[in-house]
Amino acid sequence: MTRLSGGLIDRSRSLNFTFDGRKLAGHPGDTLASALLANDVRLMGRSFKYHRPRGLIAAGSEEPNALVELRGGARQEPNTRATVAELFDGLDARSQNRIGSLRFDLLGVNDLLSPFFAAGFYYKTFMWPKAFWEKLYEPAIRRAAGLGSLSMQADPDPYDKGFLHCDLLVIGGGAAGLAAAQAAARSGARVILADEDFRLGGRLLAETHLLDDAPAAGWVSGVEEELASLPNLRIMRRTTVFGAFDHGIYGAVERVADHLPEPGDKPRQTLWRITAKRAILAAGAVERHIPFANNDRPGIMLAGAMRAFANRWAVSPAARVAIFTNNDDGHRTAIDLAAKGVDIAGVIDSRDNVTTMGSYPIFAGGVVSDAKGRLGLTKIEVTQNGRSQWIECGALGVSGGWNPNLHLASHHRGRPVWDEALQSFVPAKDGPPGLIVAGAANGQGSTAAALRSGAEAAVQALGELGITGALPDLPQAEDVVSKPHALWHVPGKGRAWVDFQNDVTVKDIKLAHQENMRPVEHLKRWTTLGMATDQGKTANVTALAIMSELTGKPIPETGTTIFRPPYSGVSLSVLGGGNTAGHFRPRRLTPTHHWAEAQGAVFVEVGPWMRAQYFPRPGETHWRQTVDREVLATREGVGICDVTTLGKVDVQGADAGEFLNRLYCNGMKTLKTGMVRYGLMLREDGIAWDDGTCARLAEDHYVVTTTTAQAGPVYRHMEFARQCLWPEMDVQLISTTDAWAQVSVAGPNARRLLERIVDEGVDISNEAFPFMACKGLTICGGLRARLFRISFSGELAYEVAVPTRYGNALMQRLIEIGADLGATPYGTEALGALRIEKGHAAGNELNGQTSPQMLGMGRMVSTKKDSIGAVMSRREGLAADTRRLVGLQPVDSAQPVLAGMHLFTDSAAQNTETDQGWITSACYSPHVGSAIGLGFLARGDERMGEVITGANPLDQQQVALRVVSPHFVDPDGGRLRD
Amino acid sequence: MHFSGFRVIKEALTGHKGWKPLWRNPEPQSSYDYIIVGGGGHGLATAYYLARTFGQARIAVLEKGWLGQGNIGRNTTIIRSNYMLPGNEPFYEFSMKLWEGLEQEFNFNAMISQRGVLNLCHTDAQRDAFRRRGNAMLLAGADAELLDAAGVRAMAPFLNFDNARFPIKGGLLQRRGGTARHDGVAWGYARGADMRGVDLIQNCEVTGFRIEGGRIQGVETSRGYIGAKKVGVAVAGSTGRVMAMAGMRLPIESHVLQAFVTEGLKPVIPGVITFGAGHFYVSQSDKGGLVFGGDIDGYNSYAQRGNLPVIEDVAEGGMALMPMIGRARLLRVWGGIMDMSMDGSPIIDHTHVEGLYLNAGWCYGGFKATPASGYAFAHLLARDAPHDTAKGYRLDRFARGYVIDEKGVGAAPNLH
Amino acid sequence: MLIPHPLLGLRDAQEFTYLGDARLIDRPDGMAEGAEAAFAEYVYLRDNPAGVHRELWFHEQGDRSWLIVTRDTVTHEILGAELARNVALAANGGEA
Amino acid sequence: MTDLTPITALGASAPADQHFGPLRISENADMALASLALRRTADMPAPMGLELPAPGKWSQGQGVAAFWTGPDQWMIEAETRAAEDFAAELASHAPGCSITEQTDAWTVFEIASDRGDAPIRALMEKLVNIDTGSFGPGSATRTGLHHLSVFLVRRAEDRLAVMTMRSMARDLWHVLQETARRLKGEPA
Repeated sequence: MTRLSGGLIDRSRSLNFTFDGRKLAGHPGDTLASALLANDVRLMGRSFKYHRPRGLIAAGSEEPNALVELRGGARQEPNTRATVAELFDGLDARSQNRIGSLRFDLLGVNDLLSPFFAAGFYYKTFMWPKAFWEKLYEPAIRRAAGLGSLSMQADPDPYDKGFLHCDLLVIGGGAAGLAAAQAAARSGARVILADEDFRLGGRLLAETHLLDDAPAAGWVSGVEEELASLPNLRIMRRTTVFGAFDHGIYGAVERVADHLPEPGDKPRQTLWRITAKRAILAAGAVERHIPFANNDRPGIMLAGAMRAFANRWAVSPAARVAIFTNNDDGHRTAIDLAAKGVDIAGVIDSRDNVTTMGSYPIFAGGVVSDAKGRLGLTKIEVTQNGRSQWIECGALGVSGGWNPNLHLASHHRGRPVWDEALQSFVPAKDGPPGLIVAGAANGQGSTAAALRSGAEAAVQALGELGITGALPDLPQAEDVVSKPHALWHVPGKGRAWVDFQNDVTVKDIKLAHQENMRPVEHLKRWTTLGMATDQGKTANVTALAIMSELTGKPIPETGTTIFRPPYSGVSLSVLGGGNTAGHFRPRRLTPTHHWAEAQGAVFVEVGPWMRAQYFPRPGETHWRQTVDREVLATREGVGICDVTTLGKVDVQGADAGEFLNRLYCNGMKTLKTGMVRYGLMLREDGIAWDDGTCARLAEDHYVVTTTTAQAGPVYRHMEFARQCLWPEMDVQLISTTDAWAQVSVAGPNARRLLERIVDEGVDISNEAFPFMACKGLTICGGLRARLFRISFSGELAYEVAVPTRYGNALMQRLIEIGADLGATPYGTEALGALRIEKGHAAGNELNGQTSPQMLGMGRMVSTKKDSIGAVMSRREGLAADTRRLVGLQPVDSAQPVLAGMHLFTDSAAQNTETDQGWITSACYSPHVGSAIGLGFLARGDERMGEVITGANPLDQQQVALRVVSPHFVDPDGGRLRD
Repeated sequence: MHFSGFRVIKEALTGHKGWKPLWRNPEPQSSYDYIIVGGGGHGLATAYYLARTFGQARIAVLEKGWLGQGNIGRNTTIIRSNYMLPGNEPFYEFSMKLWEGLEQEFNFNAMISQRGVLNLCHTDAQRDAFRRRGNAMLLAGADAELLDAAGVRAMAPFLNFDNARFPIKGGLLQRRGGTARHDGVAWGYARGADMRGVDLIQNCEVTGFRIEGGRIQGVETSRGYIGAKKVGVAVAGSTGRVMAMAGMRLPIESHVLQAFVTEGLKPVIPGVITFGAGHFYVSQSDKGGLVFGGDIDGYNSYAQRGNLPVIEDVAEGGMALMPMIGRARLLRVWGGIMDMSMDGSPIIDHTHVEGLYLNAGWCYGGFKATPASGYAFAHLLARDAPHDTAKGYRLDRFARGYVIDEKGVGAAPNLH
Repeated sequence: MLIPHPLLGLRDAQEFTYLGDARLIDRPDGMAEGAEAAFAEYVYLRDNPAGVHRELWFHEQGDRSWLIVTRDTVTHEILGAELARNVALAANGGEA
Repeated sequence: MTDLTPITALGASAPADQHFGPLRISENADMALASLALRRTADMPAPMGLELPAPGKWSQGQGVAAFWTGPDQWMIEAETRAAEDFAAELASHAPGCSITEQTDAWTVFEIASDRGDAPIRALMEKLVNIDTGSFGPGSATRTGLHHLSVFLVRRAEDRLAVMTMRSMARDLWHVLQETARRLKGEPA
């Protein structure tokens, strides 16, 4: 088909593209769909179930048939509607969902078997033999199903997120939207005009209407020019507002670079979260078709789409076309195409007593009852007064009336209401608050009504915000309201499609009725109606009407249909907004990260942090060698570890002591200034939640630590206690986690090493600075620091804190000047082994299911004061729980001990009932000389010395374990106090 | 009517004239022995097992809308029995065994597909917890395998093994886990119950309980009063408002969970995969859509719709885990109301009102429990004693300190 | 959603962390008679209304205030927000 | 003076400083920070002559500035005094207040535009869900930014400071770089 005259395409330039490998050309301004039509391509896809050959039915994003794969390699993109793919030079498009070529799809055999594939058939068969479902039936179904294909490669393009705020968001840039934007922008309000198309104008671009006696395109560009000049208005083309969320928040996707071969410096798409005080939905209307036998032949399309292709893109799907309509609007297509020289075979109008509105033949009171042409329409059967005749034509435009495009208006689940006069659903009044629907989306479909309602909606919306707006002078425009005759389908024997993509026919709806799947949701789910990529935009209302015919109930009683976001498909890439791969979440780096990197440390993810896991030295071939060395160096010399990741909270105020007393289950008020105490925090349900230390720096000043994992939640909880539970207390909180670099210096040589860095006059002798002491001091020539004598390893140990920027240098200094003392950096692996050897509980034990009793800390929960969780920790069920933390050591030291093993008295009869506990943490202990573990064991505290079985059925392992004290190292704590 | 391939062929050749309604549309009778409030999955399964297994008669299911309109019709269709705690695992494994024979039993293809459920781990601590859990599963008679990173890669090479923020260290695989066609499950139970004489009454909303002398007499409904000897309530997200009519405050909050499906795609994902360092789980339906979900929105809601931050969060999780899905498009997002309990585990118990029973607190894991929940609730209703696998699901476990807190987050319903 | 912060105006709900029922500010006295029953109710039982709900939100990515927000759980409409500290002070008989 | 050599939050010896079209982003490593919280009985102080700003605001005094961080709580900024014990000095000027050192808790990036406010606004739109229209000079707030927690201070029409926790400075720097770079790639 050669191009028609006119149109909004730039004929001065050609764009080359390929479709299924064929080299074709179009023009700037074309979509892939219009360019294909211009190259005589009517067959563009295959349907989902029957693999029927299909062409376009629409010209917009609601298109259900012409879905294609675009681009290649990692940029391959399935299921793009040809109608919204903007043509660019080099575009590579392919048809999809076929085996073989598009013309000879092997799966077309499904169409021949269609009697067996009626609605819901698969619920009734494929059950025998049972094993065949996964092995045979399902794989075959899965291979045949699906539409396009993914490349299986990571998307290489960049994506952005962004946030916009405005007084008024206008969704849709057609007549209503432009009028609204103009009225609003002139008032000075902050306005965003978003339109999914690459060109503003909406339906005005598809029509030949005159505005003030001039082509509409002129008015559109005038308004566009004015809007572009206003700083308070932002025009967003290629932007689909896809969802209406709470409180005036709208999700939108801007396709920044989809019309380019590659995005280059730009993001391919941007996800915008738009917070709008008010919004106007001016999304127009979607035309509906009229099912008749074989109404899915390529070349049969919506009449309005046919008109849009002719007027905007200067192309007709065929040289000779016919129109089937139940309303006046269909005639416009005939008139416009005839004016462009297309041969009109006739207008078949279901209404009696209609006459031609031009020079084309009219078939009043007629219907199209069948169509021929498997790969492209060749003729239609027209039935009029009981007589049928075949008429040759290459395309048929069908107009069954228009459905307001109320998608977004129903995102808050407000039910649309039936408008008998318009024979369509219009938006409910209980739509998203702040959203006004205007124009054809609200059933005001004439150009004049759309312009007027758009402008009025803007003035109303602004008025609600206290902004005075005025109605602009609107151009004179046609004001014809086209009321369709209620013809919902053409009765007949053949299959008549209602939902094209999913192959739901009138017969399927009848079958659903027959099988009592009548509620609209049952109808949809039984037949898959409305589940296709257009979400039923082109099918649901028609299906409801047919069901209403079958039940004899009026349409609104039969049901309504609402939509869920998104309005049209949104790529997962853009929803992810580019926060992928390594940037999925931030990486918190410790103050000594830089130094550790230089040492060749291996890092590990610990919650949001990256921590040094171990520091391999040349010659060490296995991580265990490294870790064992680090553990022994700490036990024998001195080990140094960055422990900054522990949460640190500064607690000040006159009531700080009392406050902490209520937060921790043990007492904190009695702690002396200059001392530190271990603290256990319970949840209000009595379960151990977090532990750490409280250091009292002054009468009214504490610093408490939390575990790395719970730093955020504990801080939130402390604020809750401060603001909501005990607001009368004088307490101030602030996190200081990042302010201080904190390193642990542990081992028999720890004090000797620290003595080398503390400034003159600072006494850290055992007497002056005993176990659990803390103080502020200066080190390294006047650097302010804090020193805490606390130990996680069981060794003589300190933690020293300095302003974070000095942490890296401090670590370096300690290692350098401690060389003769055996100063060795250690990572999280050695840290873990050291604490398991000492029997300190950590995350694996404090997993949110552990009572203080289980940890052996039941007596720490003070009964003399009220503290969070104290009461509930004494509940019957917690008191009756006999599981206790124990140490476990293999009887045969060569045997493994694994966290996650379950504990049994012996290897017989192991099941849920006989289960006695599990191993929480395990490691190889260089100190013990075997693997060791910590675990919770029923009556564990009474079973020291007993040999039990550790079972790991996952690997068929059974290990004889001796129950021992959890303190493998220095059970009396002598080293700590030395 | 018996469904079979033969029947499908016969009907195809005779113009589908012989298909009968899947169930009747009965008028409510004046009284029943058993009334089940809630025509969702659990309610329908309860009625089915009451009639089929426990031989009870005169049963009605009252549904305020259409059968299967609750969470059975809006979930991500995953079935699995990969729990850790002794209070849970035997129950979910019982459910899994019921799933395995279900379609043949109720003569309806619910497309139960045991293509495997793979939970990924990203830290040593997670792997330790998986070992504990996997062993608990095996000890309860379920199946489990602990995979290392290479094992995961062999199964799912399309995951991000190159530059992930949280590298995959391994996974816990349950091969018998998988998916089922959610609506099919509801319809299978509904049809099975109807065939056994259960009255399935749609558009019948319970508006009150008639309680006299501490005993249930019946229910007030939008279609009039209906008497009953026993009433079982299985209304998921509506539990709070329904049980308030019996004067109960419960350890339950209603929250919205969003679920997602992409446009259809040729097969890419073999079974169910869950991310361990973000909120994302995914499978691919037989129709080709990627069906996925993440976290609940986190605030109390009865709105059956959620908000954008969670949509973005879930997409980020998906993109971080399997960046090859980026060019797929989200087709639809919807929301369901979850009855989030205070310990993340359900309640199947009697109440303080004699003859009034409660089945609730399924959080967002109710779908996989459908068969066992129905069975255990039917057992409780028929025998006035809890089923062996559901003994821990008592209402007084909270006050007494016997919570079943699989996640270990305590009395924070929005975190379970 | 947007939360009307009493000091900062409308702020996106994503800045907040949700806790739940505002009754959580009415913590029972742990030393009182019958504390265990009172705590069982406090910790576990909820009205869970379909309708107006007073609930606690923490402005985590903001000023670290706990707010009591009154919100309809069916429509998500927000009817008001107060600083929880002021509410708690008033309830405890102190100044607001 | 200590003989330990500090490093910047990005692990370098000198602060980062880079131009992106109209925007210059530079790390402010010399600013001292300390938080000031009112105690229950304290009167409103005016430390170092500084008037403490109202909620959502930032105010400047002689060599010091402050922004509101929460009810009865402010962050005090002191240019070029990062090496000193500024918190201690502030404490002496604010009796009855709780003062906490925060200098290294936060990393400050100063963003300056040489083309007025538009590039600053465009950058903010891509980063934070804060209405740029009501975030004029003198505004300050904490908010989220790509999973980071940040303070924003609008020092002038053409100047914005973004601060994040020091451990996440590299992520913030990366995001600022990427976004500023892409804005160059997009038509204004």
